[in-house]
Amino acid sequence: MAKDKASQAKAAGKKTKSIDGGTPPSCPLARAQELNIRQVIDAEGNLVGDLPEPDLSDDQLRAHYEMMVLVRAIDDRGWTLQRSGRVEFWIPHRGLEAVHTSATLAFDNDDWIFLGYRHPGTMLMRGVPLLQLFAQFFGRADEPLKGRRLPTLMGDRRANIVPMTTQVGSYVPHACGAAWAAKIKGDKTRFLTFFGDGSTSRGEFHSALNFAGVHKPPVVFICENNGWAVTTPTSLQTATDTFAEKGDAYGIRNLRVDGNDPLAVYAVTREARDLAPEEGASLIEAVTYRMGYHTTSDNPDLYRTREEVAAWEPWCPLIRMRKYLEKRGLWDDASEADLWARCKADIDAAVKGAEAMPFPDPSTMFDDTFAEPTWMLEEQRRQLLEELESR
Amino acid sequence: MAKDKASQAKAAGKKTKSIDGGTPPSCPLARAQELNIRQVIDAEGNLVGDLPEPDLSDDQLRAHYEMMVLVRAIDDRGWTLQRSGRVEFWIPHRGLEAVHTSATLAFDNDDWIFLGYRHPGTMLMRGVPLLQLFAQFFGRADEPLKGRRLPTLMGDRRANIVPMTTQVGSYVPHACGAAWAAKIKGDKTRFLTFFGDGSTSRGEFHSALNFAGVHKPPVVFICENNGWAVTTPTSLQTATDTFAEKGDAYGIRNLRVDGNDPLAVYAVTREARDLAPEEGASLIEAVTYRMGYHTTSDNPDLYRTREEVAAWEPWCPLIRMRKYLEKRGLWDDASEADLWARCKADIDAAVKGAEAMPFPDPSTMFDDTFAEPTWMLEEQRRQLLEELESR
Amino acid sequence: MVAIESKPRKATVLEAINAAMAHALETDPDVVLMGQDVGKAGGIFRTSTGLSQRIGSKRVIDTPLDEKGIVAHAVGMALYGLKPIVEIQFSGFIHDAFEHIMFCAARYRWASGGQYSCPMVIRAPSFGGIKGGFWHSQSVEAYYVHHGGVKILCPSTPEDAYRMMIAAVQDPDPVLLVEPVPLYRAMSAEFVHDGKPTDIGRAEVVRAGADVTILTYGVMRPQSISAAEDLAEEGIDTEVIDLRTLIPYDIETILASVQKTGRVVIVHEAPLSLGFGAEMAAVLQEKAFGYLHTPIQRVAAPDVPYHFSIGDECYKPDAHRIKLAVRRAMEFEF
Amino acid sequence: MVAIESKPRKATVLEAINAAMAHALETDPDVVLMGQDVGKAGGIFRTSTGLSQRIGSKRVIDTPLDEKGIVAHAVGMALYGLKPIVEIQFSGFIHDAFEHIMFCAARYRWASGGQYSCPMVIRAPSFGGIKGGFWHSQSVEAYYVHHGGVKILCPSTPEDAYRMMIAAVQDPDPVLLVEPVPLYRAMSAEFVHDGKPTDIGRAEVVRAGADVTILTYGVMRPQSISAAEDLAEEGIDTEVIDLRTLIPYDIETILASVQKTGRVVIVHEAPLSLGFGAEMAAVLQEKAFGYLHTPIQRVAAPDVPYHFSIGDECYKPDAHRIKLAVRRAMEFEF
Ligand SMILES: Cc1ncc(C[n+]2csc(CCOP(=O)(O)OP(=O)(O)O)c2C)c(N)n1
Ligand SMILES: Cc1ncc(C[n+]2csc(CCOP(=O)(O)OP(=O)(O)O)c2C)c(N)n1
Ligand SMILES: [Mg+2]
Ligand SMILES: [Mg+2]
Repeated sequence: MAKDKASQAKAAGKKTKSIDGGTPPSCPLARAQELNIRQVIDAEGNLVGDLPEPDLSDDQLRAHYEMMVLVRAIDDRGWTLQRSGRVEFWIPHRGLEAVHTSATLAFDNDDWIFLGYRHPGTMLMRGVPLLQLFAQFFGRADEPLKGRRLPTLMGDRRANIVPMTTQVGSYVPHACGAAWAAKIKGDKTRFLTFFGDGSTSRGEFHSALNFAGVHKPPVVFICENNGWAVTTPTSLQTATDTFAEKGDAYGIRNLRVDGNDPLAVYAVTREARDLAPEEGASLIEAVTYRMGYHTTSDNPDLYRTREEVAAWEPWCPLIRMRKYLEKRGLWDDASEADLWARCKADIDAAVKGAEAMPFPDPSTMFDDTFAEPTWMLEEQRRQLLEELESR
Repeated sequence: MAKDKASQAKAAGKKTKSIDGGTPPSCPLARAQELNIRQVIDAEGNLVGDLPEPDLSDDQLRAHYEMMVLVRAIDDRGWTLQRSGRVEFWIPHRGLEAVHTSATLAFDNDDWIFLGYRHPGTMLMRGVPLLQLFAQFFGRADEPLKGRRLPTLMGDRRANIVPMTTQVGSYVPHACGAAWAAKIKGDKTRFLTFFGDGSTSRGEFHSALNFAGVHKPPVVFICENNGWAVTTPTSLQTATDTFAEKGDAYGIRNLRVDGNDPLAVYAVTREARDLAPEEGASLIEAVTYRMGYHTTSDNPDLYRTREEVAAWEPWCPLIRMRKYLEKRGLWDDASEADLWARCKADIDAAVKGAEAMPFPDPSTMFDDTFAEPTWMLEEQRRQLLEELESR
Repeated sequence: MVAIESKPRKATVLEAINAAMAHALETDPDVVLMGQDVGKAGGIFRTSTGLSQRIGSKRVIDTPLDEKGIVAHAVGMALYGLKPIVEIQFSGFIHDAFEHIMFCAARYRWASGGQYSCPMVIRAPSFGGIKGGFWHSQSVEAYYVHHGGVKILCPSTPEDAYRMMIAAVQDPDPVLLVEPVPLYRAMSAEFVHDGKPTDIGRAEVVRAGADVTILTYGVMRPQSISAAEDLAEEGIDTEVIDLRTLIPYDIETILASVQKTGRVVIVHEAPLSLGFGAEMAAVLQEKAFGYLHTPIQRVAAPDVPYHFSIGDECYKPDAHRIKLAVRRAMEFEF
Repeated sequence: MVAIESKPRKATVLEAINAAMAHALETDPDVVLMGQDVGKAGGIFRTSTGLSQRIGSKRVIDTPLDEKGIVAHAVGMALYGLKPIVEIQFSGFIHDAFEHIMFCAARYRWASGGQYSCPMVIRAPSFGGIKGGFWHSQSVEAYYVHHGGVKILCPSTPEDAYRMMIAAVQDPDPVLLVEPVPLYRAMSAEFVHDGKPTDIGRAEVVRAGADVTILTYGVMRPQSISAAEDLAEEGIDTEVIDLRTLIPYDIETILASVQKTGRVVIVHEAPLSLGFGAEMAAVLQEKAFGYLHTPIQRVAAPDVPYHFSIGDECYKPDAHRIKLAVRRAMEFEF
């Protein structure tokens, strides 16, 4: 069982190091085979001959690329809206488009998803309208979470997407427990949850994988290894070369995939979903990178080099997918220009519509505490509303 | 990384199954080599040719066996004292004598130990007098924990043994943090902590091993896999074949050892201790068995077969060590009879002495809350003592 | 044992809990019982004896030794539509699950805009009296009041234990069921095992009295009653109210009594500072200010851990200390 | 920045915390600072800016993302002889460490018969006002009162922040330092950065008054002061007391004021039920019963989560609601 130092050293290249970590920045996706990272296409959109091309129709492929571009456009807009003071806060998802959209595509719409906080892509894949997303970003009353939650902390039961409760990783055992419940009830529902490299350090990750190993619920754990947890590099998060191998400690099937390869993410997630009823859980480490700031309160120059970010640029999931489509004759500059124009127009409309919506009424703070509020809450509600009235 | 079913099946024999688990009871120590369990001697006390004999003098070997017998005699006495209502509660340690005494022997006396609750052996190895142990069992005032703690939840700073705070596993990261502190201070102190198979399920195990992998503190984690956590078999505790392999998920050196082989436990623990300053932590899975009840409140017939217990009898660490000594001409029936007689006499004296000691004064409940009690506590103390007075 | 009965029969608190869980498991396929050792062996207190044999290990689940994981998985089960009953082996080990009870289970409904909820029962075997020492003798209920989101039920009779368990399982939100370990086998009482829930939020006037009101719950109920009986001989007519549920508490019954007697003694085993008695005192000194003849007295354990060898005798409040507090409430002069 | 100075200079609360930690780290080699992102980047609020550069990553430690693990390892460090300062990124994420703070750190001294202790500082950036939503705007201090074992310090001025941090690091037992996030940069004040600790357990009479006493702490101090100033114009002379430390609280200063004014308003941002105001009300109605002209009023947030889009405006108590409570305390009739 003892691991030989050599193999430890070998794959260490995958680790992000803090600013003075010394190693010259390189993108691990360039050494995918050596690092055991599954791929369909390379940086140029050529087939690498590892995983087979998934059978998606030309229309599906085009639609998927269009979705990723829309998701990227939302991130650009969210950023400028926050910088111009119109949105309170923004959590970027730039660079993570492939993981979110492709993994969601691999699941059926009545499967459940437990979300993190960078997931407009996942919401859109489940048909949530743009206007609803922006209403949430603007904290307006008329969206499923009633304006109660931070921008981008989303969920919608109609889309079978459970919103997180803000603590990173805490929802991983919730997803596992829900999957276990479906198994107990004899339902066919399957479950997907996303969490980050940092989240694996929490006890919840341990609890979820340990219970999953013993009880084999139909859940797919996707660890988005995007290199950083705020300012903390993966090298300070854990001593293992990969996050996938942690699954071995629980008897959980696990593998690494190129998180910036939309086709590979789709392929391995679909396979994990198909195996779930029989084999139980899978742990998929999606090797990707947080191209943007952690949040609008962050300053990456304090902890990571621009060279490191630059090394990832050519591996942008949008660029790679576009090249792949172009090589298959499914895309050209005209369609690209037209797509961006449509995204801008749709987002403009959503922003305009959402900003015109009203904020929640103070009385609604007291709703949804219990199915039926207690007399204590009703008394507090009456008094607070009176006091606010009198201002 | 994905683990092939075959290998999973292979070692499954090591798993305890619940009463209707089906597998015919067998002692995994009989298949030590196959199950990757390191040994020095077999059931007959013959060298198996795996680990070399540790270089312990004849006197040391004899003394070590005598200690294990004393520890066993204490367990026998604790049990009868509880059954006859003289001790409130008892937590048996029968069958675990080798793990506790041999691992402690492998460390120096100024190294720190973080204890579980089956460890009279560890206390005795550090020179704690029998009278003090029994004073603790009887909840008397004049012992280091001042009669505040359950019988067998022990510790003594003079022996560098930290008492646990009762939650299983919670102290594992405390041991790891203390070792990290010694490293930060540049001290040479090394650290040892014992915990059970069940304890590995808690988040604390995850936290400690994860931090240890990153920061390499000089600590040795000994997981006493004794087959059961109260009524829960290891097969319901985790899906892995072994507890040692969990170390791989944190980049921690790990191995399995025959926990009923005093020489093997000593050898691998000594090695782990020697490597600690350089390599950091080791995780040692001591494969052993809880021969007794979980506690005096337990009833094993509800969940495990007597055949399973019987299968372990020939692997009793005392029997094996005695046979080994006899083969080396270091022991005979006369010495055996004499030893048990001495143990009985010493324990009789300790019981007599301890039972004669006074119980704590109510006022002492308020001591050691803060270094200086707050006015609130002093007020509460005054009032409570007055009220008790007036009864 | 059958699920529904029509004739009364005797049961201890422990048997009542077992019967109520059996009823819930047999009548609702969405109910699961999970925790450490709750299966084959029936739990370390034997409260679930026979259930795994009758219901099967799919719904009566022996979990890994991980309180956080147990509660967190139950949260997920509840989100999906099951109604988990979670046994924490001793309330002193519940703290690892604090975040998942108070900031997950108790908040999913609100945080999801009312889209999701977590109906679940968390069983916390509580209180001292079995020579358990600090971690095996804890009173933890007060931690689950601040910030809200959890209902707290404290049965101390067999029938209450039965009907509160039924009510807790049927409740649409998370419920903390504070089980009185020292009373598990202390008494046996007759009631009809008819599967009917109690009405959450009602206190019980256990003993009517005109002079002073004792507010108590859980394991202190018997102590309070015996104190009241002794006090009667001194001519002090004590009303004893068992709060039964802390969240929500029964303000009408409490206020009616306090307005009648004008004297209040709050009794709980939990430590004094920010024990539930603090909230009671704060609320009553405001809502009944004009009625109070004397300061509200609190009888509680001190703010120190529960002592193994002398805690049952000296730490845990008893009838004697309750009587002293009642006399203070009667005699107070300023 | 040097550790000890003789001339006063201005600092914000944030700069004061940074200076105090710098002083502790530079003057005591046993002090370590650990938490998520506290190193190179200086913490997400930048309270530790420059410290890892000056002290080195051995004693200013970026930990894995694991609150329980961070506190639990700090407990071990403290047992061995270090004095860890632990930063929890937001108080809303402290709950995972609840067991290790209250039932390990706070109990090792007692549980080991006084042989071991856990001197450590747990920094809990608290309160709302930065549009953070529920988990980034929490008041958690009340959870650390019941069962005891932790001292609780709540600075709300730069000098208090500095001297309380120094005092917390020097204290032989675990200290919860409740940092007022909305005040980090809100004001700047002059004091001598001389490394001198505050005296734990002393309240401050921020504004003397004869008619009514406001008891408050943390982020509600400025709100209480402005309320008092407005009330002065109505002819209500309000005394404002900043409790500063909750455990132990300064009973002499509080009682002296209450006996003088006979009217009390307790103000905190934490939710009402079993917030610290409950303990204050319970203690004062007993110790000052004969002095109280009117019921003790509590101003607090309601027992619901902190709302993202309207919480700062409608959930968080403000001067207006404090004034209403003071008027109730003045006008109450029965
Ligand atoms: C329990 C908890 N601790 C701290 C935080 C503050 N926080 C928000 S995101 C984050 C980093 C998460 O890193 P990772 O899991 O890798 O996800 P990523 O942000 O990289 O997508 C932290 C520390 C939190 N939300 N919850
Ligand atoms: C956190 C916590 N949960 C539950 C318990 C009750 N308990 C005491 S010992 C034990 C079993 C521990 O099993 P294991 O770790 O294998 O150690 P063993 O008893 O086999 O030596 C349990 C569940 C506890 N003490 N602490
Ligand atoms: Mg990350
Ligand atoms: Mg065990």
